[in-house]
Amino acid sequence: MTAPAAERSLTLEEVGQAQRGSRPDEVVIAVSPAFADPFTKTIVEVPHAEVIRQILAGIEEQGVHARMIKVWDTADLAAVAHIGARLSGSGISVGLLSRGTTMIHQRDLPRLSNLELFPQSPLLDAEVFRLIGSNAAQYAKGESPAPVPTRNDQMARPRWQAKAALLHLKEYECIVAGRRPVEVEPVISRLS
Amino acid sequence: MTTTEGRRSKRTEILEARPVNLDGFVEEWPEKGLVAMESDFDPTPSVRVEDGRIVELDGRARADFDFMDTFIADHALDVETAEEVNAIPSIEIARMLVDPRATRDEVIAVGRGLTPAKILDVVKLMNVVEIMMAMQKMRARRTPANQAHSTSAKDNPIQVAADAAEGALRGFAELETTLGVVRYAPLVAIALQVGGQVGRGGVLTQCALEEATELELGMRGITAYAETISVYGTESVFVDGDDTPWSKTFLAGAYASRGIKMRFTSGTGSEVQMGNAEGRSMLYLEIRCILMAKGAGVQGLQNGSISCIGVPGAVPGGIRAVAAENLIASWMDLECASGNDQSFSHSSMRRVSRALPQLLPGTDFVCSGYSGVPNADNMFAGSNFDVEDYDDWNTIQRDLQVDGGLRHVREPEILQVREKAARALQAVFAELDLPPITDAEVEAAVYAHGSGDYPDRDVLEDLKGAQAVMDRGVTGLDLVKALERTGFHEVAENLLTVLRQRVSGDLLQTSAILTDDFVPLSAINDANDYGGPGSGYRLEGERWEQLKKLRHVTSAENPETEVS
Amino acid sequence: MIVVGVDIGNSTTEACVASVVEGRVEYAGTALTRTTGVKGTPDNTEGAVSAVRRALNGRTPDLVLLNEATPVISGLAMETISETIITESTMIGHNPATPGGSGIGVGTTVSIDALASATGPTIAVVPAGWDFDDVAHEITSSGADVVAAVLAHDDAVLVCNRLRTPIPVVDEVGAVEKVPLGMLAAVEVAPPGRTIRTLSDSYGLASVFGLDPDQTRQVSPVARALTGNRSAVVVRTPSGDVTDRRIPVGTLTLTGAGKTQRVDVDAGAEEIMATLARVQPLDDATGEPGTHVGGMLAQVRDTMTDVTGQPAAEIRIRDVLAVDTVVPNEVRGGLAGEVALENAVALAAMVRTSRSRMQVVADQVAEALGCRAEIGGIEGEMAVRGALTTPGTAIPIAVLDLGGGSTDAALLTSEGSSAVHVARAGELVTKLIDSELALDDREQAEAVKRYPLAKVESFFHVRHEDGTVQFFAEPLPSHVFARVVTMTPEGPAPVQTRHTVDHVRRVRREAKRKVFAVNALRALRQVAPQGSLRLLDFVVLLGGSALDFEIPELIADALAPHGVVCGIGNVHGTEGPRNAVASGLVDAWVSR
Amino acid sequence: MTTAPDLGPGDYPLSVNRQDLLRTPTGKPLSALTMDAVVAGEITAEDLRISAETLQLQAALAESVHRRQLAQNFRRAAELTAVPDAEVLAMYNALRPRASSREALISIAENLESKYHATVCGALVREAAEVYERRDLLAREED
Repeated sequence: MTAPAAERSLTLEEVGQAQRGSRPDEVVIAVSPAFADPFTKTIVEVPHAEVIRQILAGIEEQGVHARMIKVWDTADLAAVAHIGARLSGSGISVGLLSRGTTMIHQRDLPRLSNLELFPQSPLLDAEVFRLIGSNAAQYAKGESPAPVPTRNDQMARPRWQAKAALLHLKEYECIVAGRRPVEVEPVISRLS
Repeated sequence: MTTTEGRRSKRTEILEARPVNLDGFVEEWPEKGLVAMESDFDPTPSVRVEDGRIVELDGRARADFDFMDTFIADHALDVETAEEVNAIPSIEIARMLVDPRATRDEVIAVGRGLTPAKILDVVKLMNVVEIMMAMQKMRARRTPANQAHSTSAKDNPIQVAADAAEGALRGFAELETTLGVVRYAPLVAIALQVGGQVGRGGVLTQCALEEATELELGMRGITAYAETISVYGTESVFVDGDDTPWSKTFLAGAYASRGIKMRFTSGTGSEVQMGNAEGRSMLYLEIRCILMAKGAGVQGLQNGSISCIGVPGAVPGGIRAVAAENLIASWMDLECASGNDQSFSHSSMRRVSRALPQLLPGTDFVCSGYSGVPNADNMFAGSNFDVEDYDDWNTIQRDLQVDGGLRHVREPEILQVREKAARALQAVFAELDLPPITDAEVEAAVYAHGSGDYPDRDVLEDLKGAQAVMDRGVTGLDLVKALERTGFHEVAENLLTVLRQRVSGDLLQTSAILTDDFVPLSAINDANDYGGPGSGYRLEGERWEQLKKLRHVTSAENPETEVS
Repeated sequence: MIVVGVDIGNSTTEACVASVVEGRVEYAGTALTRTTGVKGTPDNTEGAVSAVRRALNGRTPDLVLLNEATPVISGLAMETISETIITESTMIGHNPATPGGSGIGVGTTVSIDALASATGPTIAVVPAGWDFDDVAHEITSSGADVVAAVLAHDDAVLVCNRLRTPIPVVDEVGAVEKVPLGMLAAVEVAPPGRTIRTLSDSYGLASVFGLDPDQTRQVSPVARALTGNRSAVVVRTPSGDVTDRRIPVGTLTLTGAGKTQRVDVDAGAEEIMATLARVQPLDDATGEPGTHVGGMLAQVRDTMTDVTGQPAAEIRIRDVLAVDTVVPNEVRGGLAGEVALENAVALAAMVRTSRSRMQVVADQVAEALGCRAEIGGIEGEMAVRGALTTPGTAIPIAVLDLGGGSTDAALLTSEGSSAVHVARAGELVTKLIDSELALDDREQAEAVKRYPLAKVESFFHVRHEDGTVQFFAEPLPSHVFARVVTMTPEGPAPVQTRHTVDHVRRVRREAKRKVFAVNALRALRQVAPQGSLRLLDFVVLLGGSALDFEIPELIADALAPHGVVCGIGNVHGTEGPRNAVASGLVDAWVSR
Repeated sequence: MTTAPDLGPGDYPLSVNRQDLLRTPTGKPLSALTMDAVVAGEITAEDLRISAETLQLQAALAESVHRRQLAQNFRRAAELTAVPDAEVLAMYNALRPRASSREALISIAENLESKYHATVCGALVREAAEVYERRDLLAREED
């Protein structure tokens, strides 16, 4: 009786140079250069459309507003997330790499620190992305969410370490040095 | 007939289900450094000396040197011989490495002046069997050894003590621990030291932590050596790790100044993993690490890809490159703790084949962390081998007549040292006013497998106790006193003897370990003298008799019984 | 000569070194260590010796004086005595953080995939696995008159935002498949910051479901259970109900003053303590075998047998302290992990024996230190003597020693002295905090007990529980961001709770008041002349808990109406509330 | 400080073959470090440290087996025996990339050279200052 998971596509339409937000109730989602184009899914093939849809849903469910930016001149997760946090009206951001590695960041934190880090991209599924969005929104509201449970798998190394390195290298290829972050409108279309 | 689309053969289904297909494999991408050791993008060897200074290294002029080039040129290479030895054809040097008639000293003398690209050029000529041949000769210490990880998923000190004792008894020369909750470190480091000295007097221990705490525990004599001092092969990755060759060199001096044995850590794949390989092959960059370590004057190196093993493991020829990096560390006259210390494959066959290039020729430490606890308790994120592989390891040693540093020990002896370790720790904790260890915990320690088999500790009290150890300035000497006062005289003597070694500095020399008689055994008094068949370290005599023993061997005298 | 007074307490052993020259005492150092073994048993030697060694700091002792410590063991048990049960899935009242829409919707429950055939006002029931976009689409396109929805996932706002007309939606209903279908039901959601009005009111329910007076009486527990929620679902089933029943947890038999009284533990703390007062002084207490209480008391007795060698039959429980508390427990029959605050009774019991083995300790200490060691006196009297060195005190004086294992009261008048021990305190407070806040983490509960609270409002400032703000130059660690924290000496430590600072503070203070203040009054009454607190002039607080940041104030507040001067001891004007017994031993020896 | 006697591989291990040369920083011979002495409280943690002289001996040994860099490390270590733990760690942290200005590094070198007579270590720090400047690894204004 469960409805089959629908297939969706994601396009990020550029709106203009990213500005610092003023709404205290917004969370910025900051993605890396290759996110949604040319890559379309995470290391374990969760479609980027679903990743963004779930994070947005997690934020919306908490009654918080979301804004999305694409960072062009770095593919370092901490840097991507921190840029997002500094542009965020609440100071809270969710930073994402194309392979799925995710971080919740806050404006006043040192760049290399974070609120929550999900380093093992192979273990992140739609449900986790929803929780990440929800937690980011709760931080923005000044609430104290329980951290999203992190998972661990010792055998992730033999299976995913090299693919992660490859994806990382590909992502670096997409860096446009000197290009400022751009505000984007996520357009999610249903294919089936 | 035509095949039906989507239908698979039963054989394919069976092959698909094999564990090896859970491992990840990728194509090479040499432009980005995702390649083991054969890359068109690695530099061509070259060296030029002017006024006693290297002014060109592997095609780069001094003005263009990054800090790795500078450090290697100024500290690692012998300027006097550089131009001469680099002119020797690579094939000649490769042959010297393999030829038993060229002595270790001769090959090392040539190696002292070689540039990174030249070294790479030499080993590229060698297949994996030749690499093993060379390793057999180039290993610094004549007698091979092994190292264990002794950790606990719950940071339970009693577990660490009992497993350290068992590990030491089974033959590990070094024991390494680390923590889930870092604040637990003082208690776990004490447990490792006490347990280790119960299992076999003279075993050396270390606790992997951030530099300041690790150094402090070492300075106090609670641990005996240090190993997790990471170095990297490109300037950018080195800087990302918040260090430089100079800061690490200074740190090496700091450890030696406190009488603490220390080795660096590096490995293929770390730079490409961090996205900054600068277009060089994994092995080329690792050679730069090895030369950097040599230039720093550190006695040894832990390499063999270590925590990045999934990267070379996924590219063609990657495990050959890993074997080569161990060989080069030995060739550069460094102690080599040769990896095999991280979860590597879902396939048991691959796990073993990955270890053969170190196990067969022997290295200073075949594993720089064989898990002396179940992998679920391994706080280094799992090793290539764990306690459940003990019998397999012993059998492989016996089959091939090679010494991998371990031996089969009968259960009563194991239970006895586990109990003694737990009792000794119980006494030390009571004496030092630390949270008590109950008899039930001691009992659990004797028969346990993993952390789940122990009663839970009062973590809050333990952390207070751990803080008290730091605040009160408890030292290794206090442990000696506590052991002596509580009747563990022999263990106290063992520990005192290990501490006394610090005064002599003998353990600071290359590849040093302590024998059962507390004699320092290093590349000076146990220098590898391999010179072809019949020479060098041979598994024979009393040691071979030890390794013939397994858990179940049918008696020849009375085939209805077993000997063990 | 060098004289060392040693106080072996339940959890700590204190030593106090004095040099005595011609009757003049000069104090020269103190030390504190963990008591080894149960107080009053030979195991104490180790801790005593190490405390003495540390206090001596290299000096050679001539005489060690030990207190006449009697073994004290305490036990702790907590019994939940009420239980809320939902039958036939009549209601959902778990208060999800983000319900959708607002208002009330009344209709028939229909599964989301059967909406097309639904008639009349309908409540959509959505199982797990349904995507929020699909749910919204299905509700909009089915043509059914959907007036409310009940969802398995945390999707209420999402679904609501995607409907043309918002409807009340309750989400995060884990066992949504157990919602009876085809039944009349009501879903109510209040606007943010409000609570529901209709379903939490008996007549509201009666109006919604058209109930007669008998039926209304029957559903009143449902209304009560939903009071204070922001959202709720009530399903009308033939015999569904919410019941709140008492759980019989056994009886406690108290013997003393020539009487034996029995009291049901589920009668609550007040009843237990009143019964206890009637049999004071208590000779023994037993619990009904097979119950938790019985088990706890038996275990205390067994432990005492082990350490003293005294047969179990001779061990007597000499005090019991009962405290009422509430425990958040999952409701049986709930569909969404509903939690009800159930009543519970926490019980502490204390055993002492007359058979002290301090002589053995004294002999062993003498041997280990190579000097004389003797037993110097009863600890209560020594404590009073030590307390009297607090500047500004005079006879008659009462002391309250707030130790880790028991609260001891003693009185010294010109006619003599008397002393009493009552059951343990500190640990009970930790337990109450742990369970009332549902922390399930003793470390955090202990921190809540010991340190003031604050809320981390940004990386650079916290708001303390008293409302003051403190700024930091260095950013605070990220794991405390936006959290309620305890201000420990190592910095802020997070408390894993969704409650506010105010709530946590209230729970903490109430737990301390219930245990310490109540216990203090009880103990003092037992030593006070004619049992009257008004006849006490000075009360001096001693022991580890006297160092707590608010317990002395809570006790002083409780004593104030009785006209008693109460303050924290300051032994010798320098030691604070510590070392009273140890230095009292030395003083007593000198004056002898 | 190169007063070390001529040592060769045959002298190793010093703790076995050349106990006559070994002294603790407090001047005790190795043979004084007995359990009886420990129990009697005659041994302190300071007695279990390595002395600068011993490190020079080990340097000579390393040199005798052609380990030039290892010997140099022991010489730096001999110099650092005089530097307190906290100061050693502070110097290490100052050598991290972008942690110090050129002036700060030079003053560390000067301090090593003048206060501790640590010329080999001083030279290492000076060299670092030079390389860091060239490779843009000195502390930046905005950091």
